[in-house]
Amino acid sequence: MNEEMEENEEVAKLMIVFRSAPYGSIYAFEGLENVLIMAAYDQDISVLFIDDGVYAIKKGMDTTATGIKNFSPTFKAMEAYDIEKVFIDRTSMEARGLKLEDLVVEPEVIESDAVEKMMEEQKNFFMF
Amino acid sequence: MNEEMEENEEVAKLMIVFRSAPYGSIYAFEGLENVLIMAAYDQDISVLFIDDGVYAIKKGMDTTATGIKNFSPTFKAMEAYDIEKVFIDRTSMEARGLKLEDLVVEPEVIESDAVEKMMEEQKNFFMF
Amino acid sequence: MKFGILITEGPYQHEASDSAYQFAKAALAKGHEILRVFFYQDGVLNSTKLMEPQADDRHIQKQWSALATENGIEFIVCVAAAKRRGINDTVTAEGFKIGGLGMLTELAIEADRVVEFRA
Amino acid sequence: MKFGILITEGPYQHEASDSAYQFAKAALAKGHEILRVFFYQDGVLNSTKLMEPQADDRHIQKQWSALATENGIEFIVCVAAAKRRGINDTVTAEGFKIGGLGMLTELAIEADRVVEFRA
Amino acid sequence: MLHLINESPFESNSLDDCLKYAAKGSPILFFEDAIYGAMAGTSLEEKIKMVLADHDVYVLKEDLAMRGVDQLVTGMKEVDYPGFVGLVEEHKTASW
Amino acid sequence: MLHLINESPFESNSLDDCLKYAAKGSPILFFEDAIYGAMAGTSLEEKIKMVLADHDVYVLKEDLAMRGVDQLVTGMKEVDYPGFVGLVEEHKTASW
Repeated sequence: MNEEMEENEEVAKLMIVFRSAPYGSIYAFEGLENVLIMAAYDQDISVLFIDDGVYAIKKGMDTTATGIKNFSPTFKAMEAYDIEKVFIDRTSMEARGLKLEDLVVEPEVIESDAVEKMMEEQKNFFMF
Repeated sequence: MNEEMEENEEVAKLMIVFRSAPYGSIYAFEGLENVLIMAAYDQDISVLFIDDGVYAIKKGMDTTATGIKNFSPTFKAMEAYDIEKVFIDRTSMEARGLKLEDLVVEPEVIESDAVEKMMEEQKNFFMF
Repeated sequence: MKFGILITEGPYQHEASDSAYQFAKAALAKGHEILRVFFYQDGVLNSTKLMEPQADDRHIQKQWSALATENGIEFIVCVAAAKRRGINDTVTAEGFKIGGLGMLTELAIEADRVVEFRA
Repeated sequence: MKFGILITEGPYQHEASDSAYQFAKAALAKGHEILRVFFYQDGVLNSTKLMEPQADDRHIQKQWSALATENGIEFIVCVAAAKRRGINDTVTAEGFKIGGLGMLTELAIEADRVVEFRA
Repeated sequence: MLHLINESPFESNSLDDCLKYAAKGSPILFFEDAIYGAMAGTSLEEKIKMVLADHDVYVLKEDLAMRGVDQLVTGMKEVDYPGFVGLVEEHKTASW
Repeated sequence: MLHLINESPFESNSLDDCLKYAAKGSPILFFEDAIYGAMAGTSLEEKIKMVLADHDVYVLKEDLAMRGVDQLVTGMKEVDYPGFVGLVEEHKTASW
């Protein structure tokens, strides 16, 4: 399917939406794995944090007491993978007591009424 | 452990609390399996429906279109298994638009402030 | 249209897999093409041939396997998610192939719609 | 005190199994007895020896197996829940035994406290 | 955009989350445990009527039948799985 | 009775459900994703303060550290896993 893709398609707009808190469920972690894989395909990738997904990029996580893998540093790798379109929903962030300086990455803040529009612009997107 | 039990223990008060809607997750179904197994142990069993668990005993379920097993008739077997202490939380039932005649069994209606007391009286209880 | 399906929950515990199966059947019946069903996170657990549900219940793995083989649909089980959960090619049933997560990206590039079934 | 533990969710997908493990270790360290850990619903998936997580992550099955064997704790995997999910004695790891759901009732009768870890 | 809601609105906030972002006129489909939100006579009925003022709200017949729900909030539209597929043909889809 | 809450109060109603039944004075433990309910400066802070007026509310240290949450609503009590075990020694336990 990969070869067919290269012949037939323009660069596709794809997005991963994080909406789950980390650790309580695996959605945020496997969403991040998905982002990093997607980055290898030279498409137009966006990443968006909404609802409890904003907690996935909070600074200061320390998982040593439980042995669970701390994946928050991996979000910083997005830049090295040339993923530059990183957004956060303002109302989700503010309701959850977070400011931009609390985050391990520097997303662009968007308003909630821009979220659906951003989803509509994609060829496809996934919510984790 | 069974033999030890018979020597050392009085009849134990045990309870299953249903608090999940049926089908969306398996909690209600596996809770019911647990009730029927418990009934074989000649203990003092109670069953309580609260929150979305009240939907587990709604009449009129028809699962033929999906092939998922319809387990609501099995609740009626509780009587045959001599499980007579069956309760439902009034506020949960009313908020969810149900009346006693909508249910496949005939639970006794209790008030919400009796729920914790009923839990405290048990040797152990499980929430499904 | 070209459809893709993503499933992130396992069989029986949640309705996600049942809903995805019914959706897939209805899409095929309407003449759509399903490019790929991608099993991710606990979704990988749908693929095990060791599954033995009660006789009066649906057999989720067999339903899926029949759908794949009768319609020639590609079912991909994410390798990393699978390994973490004890799924490998000694237990995957007919119609399921273990593959990389990149195949989900490829699906998102190729399909007109990818519908996600989750908890 | 005599403790029992009930786990109704699988490894990795939810934190329930991790929390139960940490709780069990702390209870043992305080001198409590754990009569039995009962794996029900998706909890049965904790028992598979086919589990191969990434090298830098915890290995949930091995953590549990070590806890069982080092402390002589009985781990019961519910047979009906297991069969439905593709778990049988060809895949269960050291320390896990497949058993009937009645063993959960027996645990509720015997234990001073049964703590449930769920989604 | 079609918004898919599959959790009970009595226990989960995913409908509220979705409504924060959904544009007026965007359709919403209730299926799985979300169909309890479509039921008439519950404490959520007034809230669902407000949702119906801004959105077409569909409910999946097969999941209604499975749960024995037959009385719906006025204005809810029933669809079966082929209808669900039809909605996805028309709209990109967000799974909350 | 000790009430265990493990879901985020932003996404789940399990805390509200529990509060309908919990007697005044019954302790509540927030762990796993519920620890976000213990965080200072969120939109839920006033609600949590009302809960604290009627209940001792504990929050699990290991889950706080894992999530990088350090500023807590005033009045929350931190416990580690041995403290969690201690609470279970004292109380029967309900897992919401």
